[in-house]
Amino acid sequence: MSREHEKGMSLIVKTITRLTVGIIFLYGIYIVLHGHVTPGGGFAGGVIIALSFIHLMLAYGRQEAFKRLSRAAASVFESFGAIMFLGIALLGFVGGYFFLNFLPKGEPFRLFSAGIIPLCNIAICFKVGAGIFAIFVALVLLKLDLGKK
Amino acid sequence: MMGSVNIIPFFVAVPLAGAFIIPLVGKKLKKAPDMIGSFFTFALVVLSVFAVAAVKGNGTLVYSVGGWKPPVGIAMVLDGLSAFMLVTVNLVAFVIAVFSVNYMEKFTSKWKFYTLFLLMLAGMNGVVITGDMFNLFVFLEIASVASYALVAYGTEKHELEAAFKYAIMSAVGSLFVLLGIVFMYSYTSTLNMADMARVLSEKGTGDISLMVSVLFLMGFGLKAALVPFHAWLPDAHPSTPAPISAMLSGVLIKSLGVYAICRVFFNVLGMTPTVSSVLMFLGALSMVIGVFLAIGQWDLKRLLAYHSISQIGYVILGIGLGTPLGIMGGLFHLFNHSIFKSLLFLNSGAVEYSTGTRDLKKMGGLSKKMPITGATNLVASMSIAGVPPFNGFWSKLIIIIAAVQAGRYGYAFWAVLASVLTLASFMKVMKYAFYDRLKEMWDQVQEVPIYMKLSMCALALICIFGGFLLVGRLDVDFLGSATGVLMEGVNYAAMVFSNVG
Amino acid sequence: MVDIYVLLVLMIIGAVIAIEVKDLLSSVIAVGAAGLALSIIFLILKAPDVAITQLVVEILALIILIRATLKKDLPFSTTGRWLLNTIITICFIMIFVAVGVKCFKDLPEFGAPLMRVSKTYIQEGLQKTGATNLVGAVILDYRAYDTLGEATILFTAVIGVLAVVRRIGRKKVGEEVEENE
Amino acid sequence: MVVYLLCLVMFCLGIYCVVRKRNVIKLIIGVIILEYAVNLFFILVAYRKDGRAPIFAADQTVTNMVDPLPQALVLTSIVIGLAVTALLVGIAMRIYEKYGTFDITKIKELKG
Repeated sequence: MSREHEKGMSLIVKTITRLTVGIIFLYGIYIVLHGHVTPGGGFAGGVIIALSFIHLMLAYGRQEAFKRLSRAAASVFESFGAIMFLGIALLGFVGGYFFLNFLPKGEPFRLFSAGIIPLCNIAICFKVGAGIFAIFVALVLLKLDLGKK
Repeated sequence: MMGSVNIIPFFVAVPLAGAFIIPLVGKKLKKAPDMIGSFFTFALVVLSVFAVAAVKGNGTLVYSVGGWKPPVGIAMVLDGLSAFMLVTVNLVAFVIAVFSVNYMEKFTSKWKFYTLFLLMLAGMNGVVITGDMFNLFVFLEIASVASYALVAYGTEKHELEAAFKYAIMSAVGSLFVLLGIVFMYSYTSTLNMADMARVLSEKGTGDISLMVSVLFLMGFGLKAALVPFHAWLPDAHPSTPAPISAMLSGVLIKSLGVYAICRVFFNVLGMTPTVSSVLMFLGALSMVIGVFLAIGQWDLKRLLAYHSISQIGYVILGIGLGTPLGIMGGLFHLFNHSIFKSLLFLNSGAVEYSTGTRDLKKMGGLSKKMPITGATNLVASMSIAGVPPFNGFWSKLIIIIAAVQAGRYGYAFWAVLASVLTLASFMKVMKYAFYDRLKEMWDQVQEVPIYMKLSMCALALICIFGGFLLVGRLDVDFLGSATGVLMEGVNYAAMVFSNVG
Repeated sequence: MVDIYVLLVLMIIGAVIAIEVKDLLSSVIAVGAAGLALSIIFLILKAPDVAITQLVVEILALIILIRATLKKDLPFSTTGRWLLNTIITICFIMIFVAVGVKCFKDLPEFGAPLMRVSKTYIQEGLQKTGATNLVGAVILDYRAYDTLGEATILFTAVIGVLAVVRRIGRKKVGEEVEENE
Repeated sequence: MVVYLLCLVMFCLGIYCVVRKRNVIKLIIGVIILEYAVNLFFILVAYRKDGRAPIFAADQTVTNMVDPLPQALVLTSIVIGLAVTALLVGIAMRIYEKYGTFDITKIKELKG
């Protein structure tokens, strides 16, 4: 990337980013937590959360974004989300089946309902958010050295 | 009964758990990926042997994931054919994981290799064990995506190019499969394969079967590298690290291509004479074209890759015959090919590990310096060429006898011809690589490390004693039950639904 | 229903532009336009979940693709047997379309799916899973195993991308290579 | 019926692009177009005339919902598409780094 991206973009972009990035992040969390009641879910929410970090990175340069979510942390979050999802699946054996929805279903339309579905959404959100962030970092910050052809 | 059903999800869960754990621990502890890779694949081999025993004891086993009975939920089906494929896939994977312990020292970031390896294995096991059409597609994609990355693992020019070509063609193949699934879903309004077969036999197949057959044949044919769709294989297979070449040629094209073709065409759509003759024709074409292209090659791994196309042709020819003997020959050849082709690729990897070249013209007399590699390569070459008493001979013999019995003398002739040409081509390999005069530049060459030797010896032993699979109880429980599943045809539906547990 | 046709035609135009235009950046943006049209079609076809996901994925894919094409040379070439190969391709496509049209007759009418299995989800989904969003109920309860596969594919892609962008692929045995990951 | 046909046209455009174009990025775009076509076809198949989105609202019972199953499957398939696209772009960028071009005719070193 050019030097411009090391330092970030202009003041206008930075100011607007400061205002919006939190809202985008919160919106992502909302989408994840209400995945079983309204449209959306772990995947869409996870991507939105990742996009909020990407937004920050584009506006402020990469150092600012890595301060909040380092690459090592992203990698750990990703594996953690994946293991959590697989763990929920294996916990189903408590009731006798792989992937059994073993928690009480609760009352419809409430946030705490639908058994394992919100938990799965959160696990997927961790996995997807961290994964997308990692892909983006790897691809966008890939320095191309065209010298040795 | 209940206990043996519960092993089914672990075929997917075990490799996935391994793959998810490795990134967490693998960066700090350098030995951990080796240990996890070998240990988890060994656990899978043990599980597969249990699976064969379970199928023998209980017949078809059906597992409803999440407690939802099919067709509402996803069903996993373990029958004779699945158990057969699981043993093949996991056995080869275990041997290759052991081989990689030493071999992958030549590459950076070993933990990424093992993660992708286990993910690919999870994908293959998932394809083999599932009873649901869309689930098959999902696991097909896991295995494919992992294999794209593994082909590009060396990150050199040619590897990236081969990976890109493979990835594009394979992605298009997957989308053909997905389009076929959409047509099937719209027509039958279900995704469970057994339920689909039931609906199709009640409702009749109509014009839709033509479209769906074409789409599935193109999609799975691309994955299996049948001849009109084979262009990616000779680039992709040689470009990978040797253990992955062995994995791709040995089991990936079989579990994603051949197994899926068998399952869909025999058990879901129902075998018709047209499909049967198309399969036989494509098989014979692959067999002959593959071997002709192989003869002129001087790159050891590229030569082996072309032979993979040719040997897949034998498998498809045998299965396409549709007679019990033909199917059994085809499946037995599938098993044998995964063993000896993996061994050949591991040998080529061993040669590359010690000498750093793949060019046959540069090698010579290596068996003096690398006796174990030379000896195991001799066994594998005799086996692929169909020299008695090695395992390849028996399976080719059965296929040829089946072709003659079915009155297909032409195909039998081509099979014999291809076998002779294979022998010629491997005579060349043996002469140039291992038995010619030792060149001076190779004076310092040493035999490969211990784990590589061990895994090559293990595969060579299976090659020598593979013929015993045709004897007595083993034949009935292992190959016989797999053949039985395909001969049942669309009765598969009844077999599955009577066993929902 | 007219709106679907309009958007579909828009998508096809976007695709044709994306395929034929010489400038790679324009072509990426045209495909992005087609993707956004697709997202609106999903919304009209009563699939809000899919529409949201398509929208966010589209944005992400577009960013990655633009990054790949930005400030790159834009060579364009046609190979020798251009005419012959194109004719073969077009013939194949014509046959494909003909077979497709023939078998469309066997499919249920547009707007009237059979819903043999899906009836169960609609009738019992709320009681059995407790989720009011039926799509959520299907992907995370009835077919959660598929979703495990989906998450795994993304995981595979991440590890795959990290493996592909390694600066140094090979090393000598025993050599220690510094890794920046 | 006509909708299905337009969707098939879209699919064929994708095939044409993948088979005939000689540029790495165009090939990726071809795969993306194919994905669009298949996903769209899946949702079209699920559409029910005058149907409602498959989400229950409080205190009302609705039965004429569109088919929720294909929507769930398309979600999965979109994610798979993203994963494949990301990996393809990764490989493509490395190819550009090694060869300095996206033109396949100049990249072709392997005979296949």
